[in-house]
Amino acid sequence: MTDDTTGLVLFTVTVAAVATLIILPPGVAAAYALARWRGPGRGLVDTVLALPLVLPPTAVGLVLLELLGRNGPLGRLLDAVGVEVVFTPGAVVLASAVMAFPLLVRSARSGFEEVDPRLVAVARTLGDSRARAFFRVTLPLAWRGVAVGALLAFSRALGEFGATVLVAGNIPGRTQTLSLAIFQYTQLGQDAQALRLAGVAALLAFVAVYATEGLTRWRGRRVRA
Amino acid sequence: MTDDTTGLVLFTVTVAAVATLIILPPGVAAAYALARWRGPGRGLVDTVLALPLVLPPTAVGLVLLELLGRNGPLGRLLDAVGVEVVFTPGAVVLASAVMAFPLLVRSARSGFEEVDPRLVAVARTLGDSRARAFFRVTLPLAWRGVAVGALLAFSRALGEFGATVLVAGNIPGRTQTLSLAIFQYTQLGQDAQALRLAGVAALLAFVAVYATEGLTRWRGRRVRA
Amino acid sequence: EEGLVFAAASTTDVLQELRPAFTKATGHSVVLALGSSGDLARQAMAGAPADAFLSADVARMEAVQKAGLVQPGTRVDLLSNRLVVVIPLDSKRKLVGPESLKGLKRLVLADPAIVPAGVYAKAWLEKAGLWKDLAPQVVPALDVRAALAAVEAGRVDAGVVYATDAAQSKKVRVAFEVPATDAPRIVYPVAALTKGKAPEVGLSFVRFLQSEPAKAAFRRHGFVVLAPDGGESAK
Amino acid sequence: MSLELSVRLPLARFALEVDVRLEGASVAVLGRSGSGKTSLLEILAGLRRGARGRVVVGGRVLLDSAAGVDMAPEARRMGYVPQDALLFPHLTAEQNVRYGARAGRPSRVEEAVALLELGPLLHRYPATLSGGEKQRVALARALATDPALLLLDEPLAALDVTLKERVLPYLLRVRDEARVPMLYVTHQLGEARVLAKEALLLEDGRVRAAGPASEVLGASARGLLASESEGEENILEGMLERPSEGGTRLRVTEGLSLWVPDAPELPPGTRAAYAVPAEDILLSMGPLSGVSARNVLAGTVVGVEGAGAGEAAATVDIAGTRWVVRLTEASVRELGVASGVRVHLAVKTAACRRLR
Amino acid sequence: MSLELSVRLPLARFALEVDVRLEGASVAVLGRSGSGKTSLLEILAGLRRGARGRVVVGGRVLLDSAAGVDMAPEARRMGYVPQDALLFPHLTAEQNVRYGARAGRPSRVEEAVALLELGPLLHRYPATLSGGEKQRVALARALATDPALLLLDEPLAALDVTLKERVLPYLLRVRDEARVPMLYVTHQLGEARVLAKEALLLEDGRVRAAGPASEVLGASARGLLASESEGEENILEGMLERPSEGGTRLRVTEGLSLWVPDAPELPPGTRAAYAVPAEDILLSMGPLSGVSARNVLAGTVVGVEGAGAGEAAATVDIAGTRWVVRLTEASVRELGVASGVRVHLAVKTAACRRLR
Ligand SMILES: Nc1ncnc2c1ncn2[C@@H]1O[C@H](COP(=O)(O)OP(=O)(O)OP(=O)(O)O)[C@@H](O)[C@H]1O
Ligand SMILES: Nc1ncnc2c1ncn2[C@@H]1O[C@H](COP(=O)(O)OP(=O)(O)OP(=O)(O)O)[C@@H](O)[C@H]1O
Ligand code: MOO
Ligand SMILES: [Mg+2]
Ligand SMILES: [Mg+2]
Repeated sequence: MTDDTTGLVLFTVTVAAVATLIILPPGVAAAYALARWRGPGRGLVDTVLALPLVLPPTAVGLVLLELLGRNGPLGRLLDAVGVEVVFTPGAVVLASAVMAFPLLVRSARSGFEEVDPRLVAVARTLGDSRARAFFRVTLPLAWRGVAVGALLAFSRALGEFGATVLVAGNIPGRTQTLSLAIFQYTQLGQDAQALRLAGVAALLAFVAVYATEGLTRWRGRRVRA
Repeated sequence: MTDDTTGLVLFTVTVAAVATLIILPPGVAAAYALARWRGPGRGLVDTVLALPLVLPPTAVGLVLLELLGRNGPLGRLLDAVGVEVVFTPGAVVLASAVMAFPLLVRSARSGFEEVDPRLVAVARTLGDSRARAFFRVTLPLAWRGVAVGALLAFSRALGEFGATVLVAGNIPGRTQTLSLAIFQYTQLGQDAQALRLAGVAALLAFVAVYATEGLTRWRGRRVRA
Repeated sequence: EEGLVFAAASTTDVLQELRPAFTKATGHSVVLALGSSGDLARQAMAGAPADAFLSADVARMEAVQKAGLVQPGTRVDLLSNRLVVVIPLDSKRKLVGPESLKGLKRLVLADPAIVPAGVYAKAWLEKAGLWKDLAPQVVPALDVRAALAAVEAGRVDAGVVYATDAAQSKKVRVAFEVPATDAPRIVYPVAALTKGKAPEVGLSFVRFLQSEPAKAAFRRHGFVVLAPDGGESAK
Repeated sequence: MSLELSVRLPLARFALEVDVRLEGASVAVLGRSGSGKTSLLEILAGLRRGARGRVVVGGRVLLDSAAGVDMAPEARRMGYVPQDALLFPHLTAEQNVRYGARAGRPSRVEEAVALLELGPLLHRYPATLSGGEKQRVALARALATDPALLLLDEPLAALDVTLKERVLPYLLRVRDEARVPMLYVTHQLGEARVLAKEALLLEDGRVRAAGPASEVLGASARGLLASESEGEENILEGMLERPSEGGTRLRVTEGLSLWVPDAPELPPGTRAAYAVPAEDILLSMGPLSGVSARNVLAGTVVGVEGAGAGEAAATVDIAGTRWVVRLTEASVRELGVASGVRVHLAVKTAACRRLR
Repeated sequence: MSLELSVRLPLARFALEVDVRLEGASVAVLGRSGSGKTSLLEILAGLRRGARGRVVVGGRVLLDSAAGVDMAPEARRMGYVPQDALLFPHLTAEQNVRYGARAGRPSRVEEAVALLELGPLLHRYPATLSGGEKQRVALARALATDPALLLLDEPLAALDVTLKERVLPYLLRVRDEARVPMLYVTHQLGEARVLAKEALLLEDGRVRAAGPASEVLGASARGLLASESEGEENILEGMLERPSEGGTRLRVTEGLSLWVPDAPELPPGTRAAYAVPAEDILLSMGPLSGVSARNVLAGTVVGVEGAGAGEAAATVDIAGTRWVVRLTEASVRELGVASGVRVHLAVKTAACRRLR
């Protein structure tokens, strides 16, 4: 285990941020689709999206490992193009992303459901295409839900342990995140060290919460008196 | 490990439901307070609430174990009144509740933030005390956020593994949840069994998602054209 | 060159201590991936580019070997461990032998269904004819460390853990050791693997672990070092 | 019922500063868009937390920031009808109406529902109600609470004329029979005249004029509010008579009766009030005959004053009642209208509008 | 610009079924609360998905469900001003106004901002705007898009009279100078008369009357809409003159000029239109003198008809123009008003209201 806390923090934050950014577009799209689409099969999609939340993280990790493993369907594909995922930082991002995805979607979706469709309709009469109206009206108004979703996703990505440890291993300096390091210290009975890192994690959480807070408050103030 | 899947499912669902119900009142209260209160120290409370999300679940489990330990502040109290928590079903509920709490609060809070304060003001002029207006106007209008929060919390409680296994152990027939059983099968390499239980978990998720879905849609239809 | 070593979590401390020595001795370096042996074995079989594997039980190593991942002739039973019964530091209880466990309300083991330490402990108790009586008291924990933590917190009356774990904790004391003869042989096999990026580093690491300085370190951490023939070398 | 307002509330472009004392039985609140009318109502309802000062309604101190008094909105019993209705979206129209209804007072609800034609809407949710439908539900919701004071923010703005003509008299009945006082924001001088005994005219957050409606809604309101087509009116109260030759007459005093538009539905003896716009009256120096105006009234000019823009107003005494007649300055000059001169006023029945 | 509407849309209590063909330059849409006015506008704007039928505006087919045509709202170029403003809450007033502004047409925005007095509000967010302020921003936002058709849903309902009097002529200019046609929902017959060339009267989702405004807004609208105090008006267009003796005259034809309220700000030669309410005219069988009405016009009765409720309307020809005069049936009888009879009409200057 490295004691390079700065490196650990940087890596963890980067990985969590990348995971969050990666799932943002598909997550927001899925949330929007689920909020607006009233067709059949919605419940199914919804459930599949909820699975990473309901299954034990290690099970999710195993499924990912199976998929990406040497003999897994995705693994073979990736092998063919020479891309390695398992046990690379990429795997950390992937595991965090999968675990965080449902949180983003659920929350963003309730944000979209709160948007008055008549405002979007007005935007259309003012010349916006469906897509433009989405970016100029729907998204800004669903902002709070999306931001909360992103924060939840980011936090989860920061803290993800069970799935990550399986797909990415716990390799100091390569795939070890703050969460894995804390786990390792607790395994070793080095509670002081674990606590120190937990403090660092709390600090990260604080910054994340504050940043989102600031953003939503800033927009919130504009919307309400 | 018991193979009594029905018992396992019943236990898991009961535990998750109880955990969700227990955190509902304080979670909704905290969410409301955070949504309305603009004082200092809010960020701090917010961060503390976010911690179970950001820390690795096993670390949370260890902290709970410390707190509930014979020398821990809570442990002493519980000991004094003769209540045992650790390694009982109560511990499963506790661990799930702690892990699920931040999800409930975040989501419910964004629901409360969407409620037009002018509607609440009107309810006041119509004779409602602050509390009555909360239950008759604010809560029903924040419904979507609260429901989504409860669903996320329930899902997380269904799937919680890391913290539970530390505070509650993995005692078949006593504290073993679906999640712990799946973990056990995967550790034993009995992937078929693990997959079977994962299927059951998916079914549970489906039911939970559908129930919430139904509820929010039912209210949603009434609110929007 | 840099190799990747998969090692059971219980060897974390000592391996970290040995890492710089290995580099000094061979010019190679290794990265350690530590975790439960079961996970590590599974990961190796899924294609993780590990160059060496130090497992906490034989079965996992067997599985990896069966998958054809072990460099032929490199597998060695390297270490052994001993089980001890620990109780909270402030516990007034006097435990002297397996029989005395019957008086306990709760006994924590690493999950005997899945964790090697628990499997060994259960085997010991079965051999002693106590398992049937004790089973209701037994609390299965996630792993050895979780079992230790439960004892530390005073939430159970006693626990069965590795001697190496007990040595790390300042909040528990050893009530008695399980005699090596009463328990199944606890074996940590090690082998160099084939599908890594630096198989020769793996090989040289496996060799290094059998060198005298390494052995000394293992002993210092409470391990029993096994002779190349599989017998127990002097403590 | 008395109304004592002495409040200050900072707004975006100016501070609302109101310091008035009114009888408060029915007050029209007027002022240009953005002048602070809604804000004033919300201060009374207890919804603007930033308000400082004193608010006393009918002896009850609702706000006295110097004494630390700030009564909770639910204790104030203000029946607030917001400008934008603000119906509860999660409740049906009926649940909205009954939201604050006091037990044992169901009749008020039923009456409001019938009069505001809410019957067919009761089971619907606000999302699919039309603009006027929402406003009516909001009005019923406030009326149902049996309020101590009604705060109406343009409650009729989205209503068609037919509805308005049913709702206005209903509000008058609420005011006079149920004795519920009201503050009534409107942009329609006509509505204000019908409903209000007093008026409060705001301009950029300050009181431009306050007092009896007849004074405030006169010339001073004109510049700020009135279109040129609207103006002063002569208000006449009396008892209806139904002479044998047909038609309907209003007997104002012994010496003064007027033909008014036929209203067979009103039994003789009904008391009624009519408004005759000052500019709809023709003044003649000599007696008139053969004209389509059925009312030709003889009187004496008691005053003439210029009203600017080439216009003038003559005050004429007829059998002890005072009439204002609007005419051009050119006419005053040409005809020689001056105090003491005998004149005849021609008033068409169509120009007499019944008020209640 | 032509307007072809043949649509059906199920609503809560009835289906909206409209089948009309109009010139479409400016159409007043009237009807009681809940009669379907807003729904009709939203069908035109493309916002009601359930609508079936055909909508053709100025030759462009916006909707033809039989042919599978349903133009996207953004392609329709409808300038929709919703009844409840529906401003974007996350944008400032200025950003709202400029939301759909076409590049290269900035002047329209500036003009709207100035005329609607939006300057001081531009940096504010809708949450703190007053009711009228919101409505003005919504109007400016629609105007700024340079629409092919304006859909105005009670755009002036929350405006004070002073503002109304600025906004109305502005809308007229938009209509006539910028040649933007408009559909205009209102409950005010007066507003409708000023703005509309055609009118559409809805009742429970069906067209009760449609066609030239003068016809639709006449007697048939009365029952449904008009208060008794509102009624027909005589609309007179002509050129302003400023005679040497002072005052302002409207020269309608060679043989007909009227004194109108003095308007020194209008240069002689300005074309203007005035409305004179039919009930503000006094009809006299003999010549009139010494009366305060400066306009005494001689003419011939060309028709008399009962208007119900004891009232009648006489049509009088004066120098080729037709005047409607309202009087009671009693007067008709007593005076012997009948076709061919010579009469004099007394019209007070104050009764002449300038329209634009
Ligand atoms: N919450 C607020 N904070 C700050 N300024 C406000 C707030 N609400 C309204 N204002 C401003 O205060 C002024 C008065 O607003 P108010 O709503 O009382 O006007 P109003 O007289 O009701 O106008 P209207 O007839 O258009 O409804 C306006 O300029 C408005 O922009
Ligand atoms: N989305 C909807 N679904 C079903 N019915 C609706 C919907 N919106 C409005 N309605 C109903 O259709 C009828 C017409 O509504 P619309 O809003 O068009 O009326 P309106 O003529 O604009 O009335 P107002 O003058 O009160 O605004 C009303 O009875 C209304 O309750
Ligand atoms: O329970 Mo976890 O949730 O091990 O990441
Ligand atoms: Mg207002
Ligand atoms: Mg409408």
